[in-house]
Amino acid sequence: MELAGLLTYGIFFLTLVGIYGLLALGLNVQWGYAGMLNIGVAAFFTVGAYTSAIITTAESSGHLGGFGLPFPVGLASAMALSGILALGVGLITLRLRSDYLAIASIGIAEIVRLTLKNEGWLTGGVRGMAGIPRPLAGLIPGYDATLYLLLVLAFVAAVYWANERAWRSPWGRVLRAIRENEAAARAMGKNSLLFRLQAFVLGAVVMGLAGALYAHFVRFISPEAFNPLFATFLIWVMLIAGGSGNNRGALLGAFVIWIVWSATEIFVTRLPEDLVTRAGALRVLLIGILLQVILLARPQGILPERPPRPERHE
Amino acid sequence: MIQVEHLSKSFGGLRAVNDCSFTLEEGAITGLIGPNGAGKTTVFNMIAGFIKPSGGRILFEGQDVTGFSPERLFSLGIVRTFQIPHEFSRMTVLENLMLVPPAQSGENLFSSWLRWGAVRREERDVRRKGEEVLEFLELTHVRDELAGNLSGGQKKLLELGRTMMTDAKLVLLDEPAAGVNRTLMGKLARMIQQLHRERGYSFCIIEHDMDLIAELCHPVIVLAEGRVLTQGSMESIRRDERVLEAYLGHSGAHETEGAA
Amino acid sequence: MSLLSMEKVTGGYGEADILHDVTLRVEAGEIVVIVGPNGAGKSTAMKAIFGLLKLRSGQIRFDGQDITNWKPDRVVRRGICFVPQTDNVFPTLTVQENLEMGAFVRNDDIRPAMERVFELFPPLREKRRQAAGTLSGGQRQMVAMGRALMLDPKLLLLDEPTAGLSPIFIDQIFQIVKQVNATGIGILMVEQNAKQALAIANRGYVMAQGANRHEGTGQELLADREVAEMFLGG
Amino acid sequence: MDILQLLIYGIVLGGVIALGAIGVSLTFGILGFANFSHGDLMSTGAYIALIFFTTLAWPLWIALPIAMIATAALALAIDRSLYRWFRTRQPVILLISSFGVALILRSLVQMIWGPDTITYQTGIQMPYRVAGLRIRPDQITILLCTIFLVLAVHLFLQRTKMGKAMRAMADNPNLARLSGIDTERVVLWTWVLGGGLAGAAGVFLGLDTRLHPEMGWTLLLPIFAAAILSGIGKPYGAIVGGLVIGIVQEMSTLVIAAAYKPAIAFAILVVMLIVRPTGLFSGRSTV
Repeated sequence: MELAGLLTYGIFFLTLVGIYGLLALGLNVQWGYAGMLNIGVAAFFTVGAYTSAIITTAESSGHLGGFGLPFPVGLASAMALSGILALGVGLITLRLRSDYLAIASIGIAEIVRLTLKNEGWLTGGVRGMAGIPRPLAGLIPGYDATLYLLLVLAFVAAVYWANERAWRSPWGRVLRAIRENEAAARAMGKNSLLFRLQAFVLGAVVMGLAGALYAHFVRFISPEAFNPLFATFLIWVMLIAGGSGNNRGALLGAFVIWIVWSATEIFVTRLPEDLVTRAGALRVLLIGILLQVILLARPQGILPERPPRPERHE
Repeated sequence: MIQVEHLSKSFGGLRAVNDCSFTLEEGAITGLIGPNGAGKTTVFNMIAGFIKPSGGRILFEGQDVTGFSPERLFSLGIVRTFQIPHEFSRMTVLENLMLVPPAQSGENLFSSWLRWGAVRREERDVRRKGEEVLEFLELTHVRDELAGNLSGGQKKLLELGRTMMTDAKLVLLDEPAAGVNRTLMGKLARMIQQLHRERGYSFCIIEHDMDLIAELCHPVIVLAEGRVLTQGSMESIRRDERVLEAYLGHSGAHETEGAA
Repeated sequence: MSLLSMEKVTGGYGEADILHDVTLRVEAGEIVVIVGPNGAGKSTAMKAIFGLLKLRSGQIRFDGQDITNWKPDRVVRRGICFVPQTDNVFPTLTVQENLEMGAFVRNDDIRPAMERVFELFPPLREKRRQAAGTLSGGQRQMVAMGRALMLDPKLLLLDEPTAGLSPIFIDQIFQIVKQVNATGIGILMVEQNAKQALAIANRGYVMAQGANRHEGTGQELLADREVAEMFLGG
Repeated sequence: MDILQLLIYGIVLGGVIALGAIGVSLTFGILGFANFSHGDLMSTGAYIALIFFTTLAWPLWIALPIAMIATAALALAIDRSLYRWFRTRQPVILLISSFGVALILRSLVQMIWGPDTITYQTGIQMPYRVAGLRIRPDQITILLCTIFLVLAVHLFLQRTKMGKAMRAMADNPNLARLSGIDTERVVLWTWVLGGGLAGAAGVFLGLDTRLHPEMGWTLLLPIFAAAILSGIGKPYGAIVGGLVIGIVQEMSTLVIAAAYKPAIAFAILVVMLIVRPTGLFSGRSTV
């Protein structure tokens, strides 16, 4: 590959890592901070992507739309709608044993997936949605992709900052306390439901943001891209590999696992012709085995959780 | 301070607490004793809001607090400890304490994002308070250790220390001396007395160690079979044949009718 | 040679010892009661026999064999059965099934053993198809003891069998203990109801703060004022 | 379509769901975790039967038991190689691991048999017509086999020593250990039973509709809903739960688009969680 091609690929690669990094950061708030099992990351990712797409695209006969509103409005709506969805799920399940949340989150993801496929008037159905505008396009001719990468990275930085501050704040402390021992946290006067709900919604809002950024990046979205494999499972592997409870771990996990994932793609394309059609499954298999190996060998991840050190006072 | 009126609780047909009434006086260290199965822990859990009574009421400073959640009772000034220490194991010892103060402005997510300066100032104060408590508990050397790694005795101290991080009015101690050696027990007793004297906490203590009860508590309430058998000073309790009877068990069926 | 002997057993769950040089023995066919204030380490002593404790020193012998630190299922097979204080039945299983579970390790005909249990506890025969969870407290204790008897143990360990029961049931339980003992089974029992327990015991031990304090026949201990006062400290 | 016709479809589907829910219920009761790989275990069983049933053209009464045994063996192998190591850790780790196992199984199925829809038999079965109702011979087979299997499970749990030990362990694991019950063997049998039933459920699902790598995953939600509806950890309730979910799902097509059938299970689940939030996992502490 020549240098230009490599550079283009690098930008493409890093943009996706950034988007996946956001998803991992969102999941880190839910699982790493608060111990809440969200097996339906895909739902919030999808809602984010489609919301922003519908809000910002020009009119199309294929689906609801034609609002043509600016990108920031799309982004904000995406985050808001994901958050509202999380609020509903959370209100029903967060009082209960964590398995219920896991099961209910799968349910939400399934319903979102069914809606996606069947409500063509809203989402374009299996044909998907095209012509999603990319912000900052044409600002510096020839540098569209680079600019967008910078935008994504700016969001990653902002979310990382917000996550870290939340982790170090009394808010994060209460959340960890609830995760460790809910009865004791309640005896110390902390309203566990309220805090978990906040964490769940916050995580979902970040996932919604990631969805929107993804939609504006690829500019064409269809149900294919939002299957639970890409949009839920990979993110779990990223977070656990990187180190749940550690924001740097979440980002590192996104980076490393995306490399692994991309590498498996290169690997399977070299397989004999007749096997290539089934190669996608092989990649999933490898990632599935990788998760088990991590769980067995290093469950705390590459960068384990570390409690924040309060600043020294003089 | 606390009035327990006709409190009852059954678990699957078994009457753990049966028409139990007593008062915890303000400024007192009240001992709650009784043989196993007397319903002490159940009464305790009902006062702390962890179990809902099936009958009767609990008044705190005249207010009906029956069935309040633990969070709400905490905000009213009722703080409890656990018999088996409920530490937050993957948090440092200092964090375990810093968690406690109620309504910290940094518990609001937006404040911790947008008003970090103010949150930090407050954190400094909370931290100072936490370090004072650690000093009091003589645990300064394990300040940054994960609480899960502490020894059983240290966890017990931490459990007591958490009650010092808030302006409690009534502290409910669930077997503070259980599984604790004599030296540490002496230390705990000293600390409880000091808190009582200097901070004006009222205490209610469930404890099996009668020496500790004798040293700390006045009055002592004796529960047996889910209700109050008697109360008074430890000396008078020791002389009370009925109490001895309750602890040693009655001698046979023929005597039980008179006793009941 | 004693059926069971604990020699200078010291140990606990974690780094802190709960038992200090505890020594006790049970002769074949005896009822031995351990009494003492709450938190004295009575139940812990029983758990030590079942290998559920970390022992730092001391030896536990049963029927001529060293069983120190054996795993629970091995101790069960060897002939000691344990009845916990709470959660001692399978609530959704019927009475009969509870008894069958007691004999899980046996592969021979368990009907004679079950018949003996029913003879000992006639109410259980009538209720044998009823779920154990629906029984009264006293009947549950019968099921719990019956479950333990299904292996024809030589020694039965009872952890506070009367805790939380009303006086009528308490009397019943002590009657049952005597009956079980009459079939030749040794009994080691931790009890809160010291008077009644000592009244039926051959011998008793008083424990306090994880160590032996007094030892004697049931009658001796009952007459000892010092023993009585130990419960209330001072 | 006729309500009675839908009822028949609902009962057939309900039987399949019930077989799956019994397995989920058992693993929850005895091992204490929600097994997210159960649906894909079903798919795997269905595809294994494909070898014997379609490729080798053996009759169902041979192919079905072989598929069940193979699926049980697979479930056992997964337990030995993975779940066993997580058992001493938090149950949530088991759940996450099982989620991964689900994907491993699904991708294996895809790699071996391809991503497309397959049927056991080519050609169209002529449905019987009774009083205006249509019922296919396959559906009758499914119903009879399901009834047979449920009865067999019932007898196993009620009459055999191991079945009783399984119920005992779900009731009170500590007492089971104190009674000398070999808990590892109980776990083994739990997988054998749960896996075998999953295999059968998969085959029946394949007979009723078609085979697809995602067939089991799609049914996971209804299965969980059925298990929760009846009180998870209670294998008998799972049968009732399965029938209710199956029938309501089929009946729902009268009101809403058929594509949303799986969402019905979720709706029932949500209603359950709101109406009876506690006591479902009765006796078990919250994580």
